Formats: sequence, C-alpha cells, structure tokens
Amino acid sequence: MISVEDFAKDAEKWFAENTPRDLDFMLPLTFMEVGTDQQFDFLRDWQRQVYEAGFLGAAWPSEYGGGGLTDAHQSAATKVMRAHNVPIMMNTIGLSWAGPLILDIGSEAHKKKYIRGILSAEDIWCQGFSEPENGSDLGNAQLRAVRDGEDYILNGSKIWTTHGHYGKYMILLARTNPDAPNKYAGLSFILTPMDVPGVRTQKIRKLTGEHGFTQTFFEDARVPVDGLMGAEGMGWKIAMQTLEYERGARGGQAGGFSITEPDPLEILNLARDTGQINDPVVRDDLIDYIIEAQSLNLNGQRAKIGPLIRDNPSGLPLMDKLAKTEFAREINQYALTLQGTKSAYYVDEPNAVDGGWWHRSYLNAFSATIGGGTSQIQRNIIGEHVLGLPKSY
Amino acid sequence: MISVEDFAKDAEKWFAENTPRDLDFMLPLTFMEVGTDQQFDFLRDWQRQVYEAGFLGAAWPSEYGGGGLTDAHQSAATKVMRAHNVPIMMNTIGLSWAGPLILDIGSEAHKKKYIRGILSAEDIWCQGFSEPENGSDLGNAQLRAVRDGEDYILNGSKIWTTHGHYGKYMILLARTNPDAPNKYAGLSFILTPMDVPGVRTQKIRKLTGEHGFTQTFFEDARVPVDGLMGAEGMGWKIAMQTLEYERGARGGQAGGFSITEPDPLEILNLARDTGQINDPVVRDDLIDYIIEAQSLNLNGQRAKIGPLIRDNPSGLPLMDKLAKTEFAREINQYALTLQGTKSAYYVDEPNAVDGGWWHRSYLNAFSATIGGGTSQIQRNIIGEHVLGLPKSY
Amino acid sequence: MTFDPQALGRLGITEEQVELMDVAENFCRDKTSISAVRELMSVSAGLDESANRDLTDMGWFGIAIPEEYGGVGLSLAEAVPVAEQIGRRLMMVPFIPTTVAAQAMLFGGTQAQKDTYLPKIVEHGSATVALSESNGSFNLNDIETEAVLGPEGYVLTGAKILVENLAAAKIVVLSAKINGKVRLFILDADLIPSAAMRREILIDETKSAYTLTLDGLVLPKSALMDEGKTAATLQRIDLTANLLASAEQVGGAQSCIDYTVDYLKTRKQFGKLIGSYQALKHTIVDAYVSYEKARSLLYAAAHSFEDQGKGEVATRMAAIGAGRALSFAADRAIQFHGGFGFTYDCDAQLYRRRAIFHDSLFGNTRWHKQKLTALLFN
Amino acid sequence: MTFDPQALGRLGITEEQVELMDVAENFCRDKTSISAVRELMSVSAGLDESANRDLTDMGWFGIAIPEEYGGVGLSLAEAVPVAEQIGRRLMMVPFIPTTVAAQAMLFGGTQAQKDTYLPKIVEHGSATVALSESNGSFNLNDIETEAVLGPEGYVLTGAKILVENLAAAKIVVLSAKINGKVRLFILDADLIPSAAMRREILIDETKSAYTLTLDGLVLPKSALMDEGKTAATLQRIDLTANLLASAEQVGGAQSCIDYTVDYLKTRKQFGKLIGSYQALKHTIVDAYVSYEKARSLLYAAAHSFEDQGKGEVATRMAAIGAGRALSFAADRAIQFHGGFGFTYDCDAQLYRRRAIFHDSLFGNTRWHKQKLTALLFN
Repeated sequence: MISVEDFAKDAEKWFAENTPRDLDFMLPLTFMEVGTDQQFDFLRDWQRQVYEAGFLGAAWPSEYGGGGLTDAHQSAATKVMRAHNVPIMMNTIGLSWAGPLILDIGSEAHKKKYIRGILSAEDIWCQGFSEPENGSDLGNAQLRAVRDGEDYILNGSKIWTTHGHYGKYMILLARTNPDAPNKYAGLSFILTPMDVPGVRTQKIRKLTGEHGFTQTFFEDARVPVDGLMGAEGMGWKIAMQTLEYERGARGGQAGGFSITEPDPLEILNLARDTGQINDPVVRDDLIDYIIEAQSLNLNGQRAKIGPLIRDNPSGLPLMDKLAKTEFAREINQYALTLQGTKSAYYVDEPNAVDGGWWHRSYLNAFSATIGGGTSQIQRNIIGEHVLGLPKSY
Repeated sequence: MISVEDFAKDAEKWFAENTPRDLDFMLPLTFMEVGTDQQFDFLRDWQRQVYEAGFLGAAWPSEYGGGGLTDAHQSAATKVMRAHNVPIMMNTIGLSWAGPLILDIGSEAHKKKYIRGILSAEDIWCQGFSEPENGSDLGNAQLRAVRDGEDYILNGSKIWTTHGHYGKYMILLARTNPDAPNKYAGLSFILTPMDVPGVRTQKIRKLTGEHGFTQTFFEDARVPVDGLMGAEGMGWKIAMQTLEYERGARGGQAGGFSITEPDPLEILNLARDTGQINDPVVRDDLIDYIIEAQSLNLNGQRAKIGPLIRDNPSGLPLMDKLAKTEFAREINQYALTLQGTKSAYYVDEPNAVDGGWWHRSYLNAFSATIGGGTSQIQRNIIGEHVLGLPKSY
Repeated sequence: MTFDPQALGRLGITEEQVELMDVAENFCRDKTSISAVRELMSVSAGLDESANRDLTDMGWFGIAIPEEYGGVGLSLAEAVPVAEQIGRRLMMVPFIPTTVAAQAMLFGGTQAQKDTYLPKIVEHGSATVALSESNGSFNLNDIETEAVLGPEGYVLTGAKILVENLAAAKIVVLSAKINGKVRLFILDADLIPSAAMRREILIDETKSAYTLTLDGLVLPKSALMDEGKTAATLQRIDLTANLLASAEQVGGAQSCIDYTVDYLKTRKQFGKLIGSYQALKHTIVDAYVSYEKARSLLYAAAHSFEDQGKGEVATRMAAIGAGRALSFAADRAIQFHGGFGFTYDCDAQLYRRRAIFHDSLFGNTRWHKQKLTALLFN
Repeated sequence: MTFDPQALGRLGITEEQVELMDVAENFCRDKTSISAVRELMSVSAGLDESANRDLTDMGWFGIAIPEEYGGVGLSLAEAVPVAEQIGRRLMMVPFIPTTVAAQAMLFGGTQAQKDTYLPKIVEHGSATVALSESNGSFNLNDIETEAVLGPEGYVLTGAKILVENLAAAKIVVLSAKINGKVRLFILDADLIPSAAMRREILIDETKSAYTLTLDGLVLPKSALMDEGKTAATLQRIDLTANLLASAEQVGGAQSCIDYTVDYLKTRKQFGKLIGSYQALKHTIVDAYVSYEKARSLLYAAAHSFEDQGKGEVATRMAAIGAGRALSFAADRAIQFHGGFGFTYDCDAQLYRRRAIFHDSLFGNTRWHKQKLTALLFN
C-alpha cells in the first residue's frame, strides 16, 4: 500500500495542477448554496475528477468503488484540498451521511448498488428529515410509509431538500407505525429512489433570491422495502447516527469537505481594500473577530486532546455548530458596514463590492443558524446535555 | 392659595440655601442603598427639613399634615429638587406606596394616624411583599395571617425589607385564606406595626459588603385587624395598586424623588479625568451611552404625548424599569474599565478613583435589575402585556 | 472635552404632525400591501405609479415647501410621520429623494431656480439627487465629477451612482467640481440620454437607483446653484435624507416586529407556541424596546431639526437608533421564522434588505457616530 | 496592513502539564473550599499560610525555575494548569506575584542575583513585584519613582501601589528611573520599614496588596538588575502576569458556571426549575461557550508562550478571552441568583470581584486589544 507521505505528495501535485482557478462565476461556499445549474454541473464534474484521481473515498473499500486505503490517507488528501482551498465536494448527503451509514449497517447489495455512484457524484443523494410543520421537531415527522408487499407506499412531504431537483436517492425518515408508544418509536429509515412515480419536487426560492432547496412531495409513491435500513422503528436512532457522521462525531465519511469555513482574513482584506482599516474603531472590531476565529480554530484543536476536555467531553463538539454558524452570520453582516454607499448593491451589480459576495453570504448564513437545528435549539442541547439543565419544552 | 410660580420661586430659594453640599461621607443614590446609620440619620433629618419647609407632600390634604396645595405645586418643587440634585427622600415606602394608598382607600383613622409621620420621616415605612422562597413569584406569598378577635396572628417571614431595622410600620402582603380558589384570592393587605412582640428583623449583608436590607421574621406576632386595607382577599389587587404608585403609573405620591438616576455626563467626566477620553474606541463607546441615555430621557417625554404612544400605550411605561436599570448596570460596569490599575480598588481605599463610587454603584445596580421583578420578569411582562405573546410559565 | 447636554434635542409634536400621521397611516395601509409591493418589485422600475400620483395629488411632496411655491408650507417635522407610514408599508414611492431634492433647491437654489422648479415638484412629484460616486464615500465632498465652463455652458465629465428613481425623475440635483470646488447644479432630466442611465441591482428590491454617466453632458449656465450656499445645502441634503430614512426605518421596524410577533403567536413547535420560548420572546422584546427608543429619537429629531447644532445631533442619533432597530428586528425576524424565514416568501428579508439599503445611502452607524464624536467631544 | 495567521499560536500540551493538572486539581480541591476562603478573607492578610507552605514544599514556586537554581526546570506552560486550579478554588496563595518575580530575575537579574535569590524563592516561596504607581497607568514605563546613586547606594524617592502580598514577601522586584531611564532592582523585603507599607482595600477580598512608600529607602548597588535587559524583562513580567492571571480567571469561570448551574437546577419559581427558562439557560450556555473558548486561548498561550511574537499575541488573546469569560459568567451569576445573588453570602460576587481585579493589574481588555492592533496590523 502506498505510504501516506507519498499519497500526500501525489495529492499535492494533483491539486496544484488541477484545482480550477479564476472562474467567471461565483462558487458556493457550502453544498447548500448551490444556486444555479452552472454551479451544480461544475461541482459535480469536479467531484468526479477528484474521485477518479483517487483523493475522495480513499479509505472506502475498493470492492465498492473506494480507494481501499486508510483514513490516514484520506485525511492527508483532505488536508491538501483545504490547503489549496479547492471547490467543495457537492454530493454531501451521499459522502458524509448515506455512504458511511450504508458501509456501517447496509447490506452487501446496498454497498454494491450505492457507494460508487456516491463517490462519482453520478447519483446525487438528498436528505429527507425535516417537514414543513416540524422544522425543529424532527422526531415528530409525519410522512407516512405503509408496507404493501415488497413496497412501501409513501404519502407526505419533506422540506429543505438540498439538490432535491437533481436527486436520485433520498435518505428518508418516515412514519411506519403511527401507534407506536412514543413518536420516535414509530419512525423508520428508508433509502428512497426519487425517480419513481408519485415523487415530485418543487423548488424553494431562498431569501437570497436564488434557488437551492426543494420541497419534495410524495403521493402514493411506491418504493422497494429493501431500502429499509435496520428494522422498522429504528429510524430515529439511525437518523441520529447519520447526524453524528455529519458532525464528525463518528468516522467513516468519504473525505474532502463540503463547507468552506469563513476566513477572518477575508474581512481584513475587505477592510483594507475599502480603507476602513484606517478607522481605529474598525480595527478594534476586527481584533474581536480575529480572536473569535482563533478561539474556534483552537477549540477544534483542543477537542482532540483528551486531558483538555475531560471536564466536559461533549462540550466542544456540541458547541461547534452554534459558535461557527453564528460567527459566520455576524462577520458577514459586519462586512456590509465596510462598503460605504456601495453596500446598497447586491449580487450581479457591476458596482458591487466583491460582486455582492458579502451580502449573499450574510443572507445565506441563516441557512446554517436555522438548518440542522436552530441556534436556539443548539443552546437547549448544550444546556441540557452538557450542563445538565432541565428541558425547556 | 399661593401660585405655582411663587411656590417654585420659594422652593428655588430654599433649596439654593439649604441643600447640603460637600459632605465628608458618600450619600446613596437610592433609598435602597442606605448602608450606614450615618447615612440614614442624615437623610431622615433632611426629609424632615424639606417637609417642614413645605416642599414635600404639598399636594396632600392639610388636615392630615400635607400642604393642602395642588399636584402642580408639588411637581414644581420636585423639579427644583432635581435641578439642585438634592439628597433623596428616604421614607420612600411611606411617601410613594403606603401614603397614596392610605389617602385613596384608607379610613379617616388611618389618614390621621399615618400621614404626618410618613412626611416627617418620624415613622419609617417598610414593604413586606417578597419572601425567601418566592422572590419573583409575589402572588405565591405564604406568610400566614390568622384572624383572632381584633388581631391577626402573623407567622412567616419577608425578605428584602428596606430600612427594616428602622421600620415602624410595614405594608404587608399576607395569606389570610390558604384555601382560596387561586393563590391570589387568598391574600390580604395589612398595615402592620413592626414594634410588636414576635417581629424580629435580621440584617442582610449586600454583595457590596454593606448592610441595607433585612429579613423580617414573624412569630405569632399579633397586629390589630384595623390595619387591614380593603377586605380580606383583596391583597393582590391592592399590592398591584401600590406598584402603580411606585411606577408613577398612578398619581398621589408625596413628591420628591428617592432615586437619583445615573447621569451619562458623570462617566464622561470620569473618562476625561482618567484621560481615557482620548482613546477613539472609548469615545465610540461613550457615544453609544449618550445615545442610550438620550433615548431613555426621550422615552419619558414621549410617554406623556398621547398621539405618539397610541400604538402601544403601555409599552413605554412597562419598559422603563428594564431599560433604565440595565443601562445603569452596564454604564457603571463600563466605568470600571476607565480606571487603569486603580480599578482594583474598592470603597474606602484612599487611592480609589472617585472613592470607589463606580464599583459600589455597579454592584448596587443589581438591586434594581433583580428587585421589583427581575429584568427577565420584566421582559416576560412586556412580551405578554404589550406584544400579547403567550406566557412562559 | 466639552459636552453640552443641551446639544441633545427635546421632544414635541405639532397638530399638523398628528393630522398627517392619521392621514398617512390610513392612506398607506389602504393603498398598498406587502403582496402588492412584492408584485410591483418583480415588474416595475421600483415605483408604485398609482400611489405616487396619489401622493402628488394630496400635495405630500410639497409638505415642506413654502406656499409661495405652491407647497403646503409646513416643515420637515411634518414630513416625518408621512415617511414613517410609507416605510411601514414598504410603499414604493420616491418620497425621500423628491423631498431631499426640494430641500436642496430651497436652501441652495437661485431665486429663478426656486420659481421654476419648486412648483414643478409640487405638481409632478418626481425629483432626485445625484451625489454619490464609485468611490462609495459617505462624504458628499469626496467626488471626481467635473464641470468645465464652455461656450454652451458647463461640460460635465464623470459618473454618479445610486441616483434614486432617476427614470421617473423630472429634476436632478447634481454635484460636480468647478476648478476643484464642489458645486451643485439643477439638471433637467429631459437632458439625460437614456443611454446614460443604467438601472442598478440593489439589495432592497423595493427601491430603484441608477448609475448616471455624465460624460459630454452640457448644462446651461442657469443650472448652477448658489455657489455660496453649497456647503450648507450639502449639509441640508445629508440631514434631510437621514431624517426621512430614519422615519422609513422606524415604520419598517414596527411592521417587522408585528409580523414576527404574529408568527410567534401562531407557530407551534414541540407542542407549544414558539412565542412562549423566552429565547424568542425576550429577544423580540429587546427588538421592540429598541424600536420604541428609535421612535423617540426620531420625533426628537423631527422636533429640533431646524435648531442649529441640536438638529444635526438629534438627526444622527435618530439615524443610528432607527438603523439599529430595523437591522436587529429584521435579522432576528429571519431567524425566528425558522425554515420559512430562509425563504424568499417570508417578509423578514424585505425588512432586512431595507435596513441595509438605508445603512448605505447617506452614512451608516459608524459614520454617524464619527460625526457625533466630532459634534459632542472636542 | 499586514496580517500573518502564523502570528496566532497553536495548541498543544505536555505530559508535565497533564501531570500537574491532575496534582493541582486534587490538591486545590482538597486543600481549600469557598467557605474556608471566606473565613480567611475576614481574618488574614489575604494569605492562606498553610496552603502557601504546601505549595512551597511541593516546589510549585520553582516549576518554571531551572534546576541549577533548585527549581523543577519546567516552563511557564506547566505553571498554567497550577494557576488555573488555584484560581478555580479562589485559593489565597501568591502564586502569580511570586512566579512573576522569579521570571523577572531569570530574565533580568545578574548572575549573582540569580544565584542568591532564585533558590530563596524556591525555598520560601514569597516574592512580588512593585511596578504600578498612582497614575494607574498600565504602561510599566510610565513611572515617577527615581533612584539616585549616592555613597551608600541608590536612594529612592516615590511610591508604588498594588504591590501584591508585600507583607509576606521576602523579595521585591522594583522599577525606578535612573537619570530618566526605567531600571529594575531587587529589593530585600527586610529593608522595608513596616511604616512604609499600607494594606490597600481591594475589590477582590481574596487578594492582598499594599502601597509601598519608597522615599528615603537606600538600595545597595548590587540591587540593580541587568540594565541592558530592562525592556525585555518588563515585557516578560507583563506577559507572565497576564498568562497566569488568564489561567486563574479560566479556573474561576469554571467554578462560577458550575455554581450557577447548580442553582438553576435546584431553585424553583412559578413551580418550575428556573434552569428550564431559556432566558437563564441560554445565557448560561453562552457563558459556558465563552469559558471554553477562553480555555482554548489559554492553552494556546501556554503552548506558544516562548515563541517570539506568537507568545505575546496568544497571551493577550488569552487575557481578553479569560477576562470576558469570567466577567460575563459572574455578572450573570449575580443576576440569576436573584435576591440571593444580591447578598454577600452568594459566591457570585467573589468571582465578579476577582474578574475586576485581574482586569486591573496588568492591563484590561481594551489595553490588550490596543497591543494586538499594533502587533497584528501595521
């Protein structure tokens, strides 16, 4: 097996040569912000290239399409990708949610059927947990799945489906037993094809004015029972497991990254370019942002050092999303105040500063402070699970 | 009757001549901060002088000891008192809570017995609403009052009694009927002598290190039934009425003022004296404090202009306490950062900046963000009564 | 450091203000709606023509114009409640640019210009100002545009950005340098070739603004405004724009809070109305408190606007208070609407975008604080 | 503007740190308690003599002193977990002033001074620094005290304030000007007449500090430290003090949050545990997040303390993070304890006072931010 060092060297060489630069359109920072077909097609193709070059799924078993190497190899490659600030890996639900889950608890057939397409981005995967009426209360999912022979018949709808209108498969949280002792026990986790009759997606326009998410409607849609993961009633447990993959609390992801985290340096450059850096009050604010960025970066380092987190082992992991997403919202909002009269402009306006990137980033930042558990829910989770405070609801 | 103008002139002359200056000890800014006998005796004497000069209780009926003039007269005098920044009127519970209540709903006997002593500060009045176990939940008061002939027998304890160890009378919220349909209906409001057997006060040391409040214990204390205000079971309604006097939402107070509100100018002087004013970041912060002070001051003016508050008539009055007390806490806290190494000092340290006044004010500020309904309770009240949001408990 | 509390404005109100508040509140509420605004956003050039006509007919563009020029003869204090109600409904009418242009003429126009243009404004409504340039500076003296006197008049070179409502405007107050000195001109909009205008893409889709290329444009000598009054007029423009923008934002904050409170009263999660969760309840209360403070600052600014010194202090405080109130209320409104808040269909984003727009045109919070520092400390 | 992300420290830990963390955590927890601290506060001169003896016996005052001088021969990185645990229990021992004085000698002492005094510190444990003066300046060069060389040695005029733990100290590192240049001296505490010391009243009653009047005091020539190293030594003093003060505050923040969380879990109002109210719950979560960030900054500072440049940036960031974390946690702790929080008996005030104290001695947040601005932008 190739040594990690050599693998890293190969990666270094490949990304140095193949990382696309100077595009004439704006690339999204996160997989959730893919707003145009142009962005989508570009990123899909880019993921395929990275996969074919061997730097995605390197640690996944080769018999299913992975690289057959070790986590150390993939981490090395991912590190190089970050260093080169390459475009994101867009098939995130497959790479970081469905893929690891299938490899952990899926059948041989599941693995053969799904893994390769996840890596090559040929099969786009979607996530079907949230419902319009239960945005924060996932456990209350009402989408109904009724067993009928070798099929489930699905009725209901899911919302905030990223890449919904491109999706081939969905990891679906469905209610197979409405009479279960509690709301969680009635849920099942089903790998669902989206190209069957009765499945319809409808684009949702984001507050940015762009598209990105869809609502997915199921009307008597028949999907094969073999998509069931684990057993009926285990849906909640399995869904929570996928969230652990997503949070990185559990290993097994294909690698790469699907979210480029905000770099405080960027706002420093903006402040310099607009001359605002000369205002001592601005400099004072920027110091706070640098400290905040450094704190979060250090939290990540400390989370890996056992003795330094023993008092609250779950503290740093559980606060990561809250701290980072609120910081992103705040810093992008602040950036608008550095643009003088031109902060009145928006994306696609030739006079706009940085092409309106900051305005879009600020508005998009809410997808992270709202999606995947709002910041308010995150505080409940930290308060209850880390500090042991009583529930608020 | 003397004209308001002439009365104001007399007041101007009297306070110009008689306002005490250059004391060799620190005077409290609020009646709750009276920490030493020296302060107490001084303020008690000062109130008597103001009363005897005719500038306190000017609008209260002369047959009971008032000045027999109009509210306009008293307001004019109070305005002069503020202009001269005179020491506070310390018998606040009498002047602004018990007095107006007695004049509104008390018996002739009550008025003859109590009013004059309230104004002269000969009879110090205390407030007995809060209990140790029910700090925020006044309606849950448990102090028991059992009718026995012409007496009530009191058992229980009250806390946060201002001037408790000097008190002659207390306005007491007691539970006369534990079996009432709801917790409020079981309460009665009793004017209670504190110099009877079975009443014991115990000083509470404040976080400032000083004394000021007491806890008052009642053990089989007999007090005459004639102290009952209204009827049994009306205690909650009457207590709420006294709060309206206190908040100024209802007229009838004796006048003067018992709280000197923080003046943003003071912190500007501190910033100048310590040279911190030269730091542009400090200047930027100070501008925010000036704006905040001006907003609150303007809120007060606007609250009197009907057309400008018609959308939410109760909004400005109900937010006044929250906004002012939190601002006081914040600005005093900020003041500590303007003192360099000397902010390590505290009251009575010769090297301390302004004798440690800012440190004490910051710590004392919590009495207002906690007492009389915490800031958190205030936000509930505004949310529920002004914005019509659902209850949180 | 000297600090004079008297430099801080007081608060009062005139009968006319109350009257206009009533009229404006009813008119704006009945004349438009957010859904109507949303429709216009997608189709129109950022203008509600019907509402604009009504405003003209009601004489609102002349509220602060003396009667001798056909105006109502009141002051900007009376324009405030009108702008507040217009902002409350996000009504797409050029009340601010038109009123600002009119004030500029009143302060800096020659008698002939006042006689010619002020009645026009009262009659037709639309006027605007062309001051900002591609450097994005809030400083109105920080411009490159030049005017050189030639045989036919002043030949212009340069370009302006963020010229509000230019397509519909009849009159434009324009700044340019003559021999390095900033001067103001009145430009008859008919002189502008359509090729010289480009509609800009704004963060606030309820507003319209244009880039105006001036190269080659020639203004008659009579277009030059009173040179001696340039500085005072620029100041008048700045403060008028900020006073009325504050009013629009205070009105907007009120709607934004109402809109969010309605949601908190009806949306359930985990079996409870989300408005019972203090994380949302207390924060919206803070937004409400911030709104009420902003409204107090606004009416103090309206009241003392004409007082030397006090006027500027009060106006910049109002601009800061209003900007913060609307920005905070709208930012939290997006968050508290959860998934729906992230959609284009949720109105929260309209208010947030409006706040960003006003925090851009004639100075943002930090800019106003710098000015206040200079005014209050020295 | 140049900004180098590499100027930001990284995070790591040594085995010795872990070891000392264990030992210190157990020792401090078992050796003292808040009630014991409260008793000492009222009687002692701000010193827990028994604990102080134990620290000496365990050699903790020598952790960062080379073995050649009898020390343990580790670095300040290993002193951090000790200071953290001391701060966590509000233990009344002069760990910071003593360690700071020792570092000053190591950096700026003559060989003879190191040979004489460092072993003494390891042995007896009590040393301190006398730098601040009545101008209250954070700038250690901003002093008036003068030293004039006479036949018997250096004659001093001036006074120092906030000399921590002076009564118990054996050795004092002192700053004074010689011909206008700041210099450092080592003062044998035996030379100080008791009349020259006055115990000061501090906001933090668990600490002790004195005003030291120097007029007439004469130091032997041998008391002068290496003149060429004055600047570097003052810098060392500043950063060492801030590193260890950050550790004390991080430890304090942990206790303060634990203390408050316990109350929120047990106190009921309106029939519910108050910890279920989000107004309290979410705010204490924010305090906790702030504490964890501060702890990360602290260990990064400990890790990169000796790196040129990085060390100062990381240390000032840690001081800012720790100060904010403890100040905020303690301010909210007072509020959330309600009426009890307003009493002297509630421990919240002890933590709040501690934060104010550390925000005073060697710079506060604003001061550190000024320094960072200079270090990171230019």
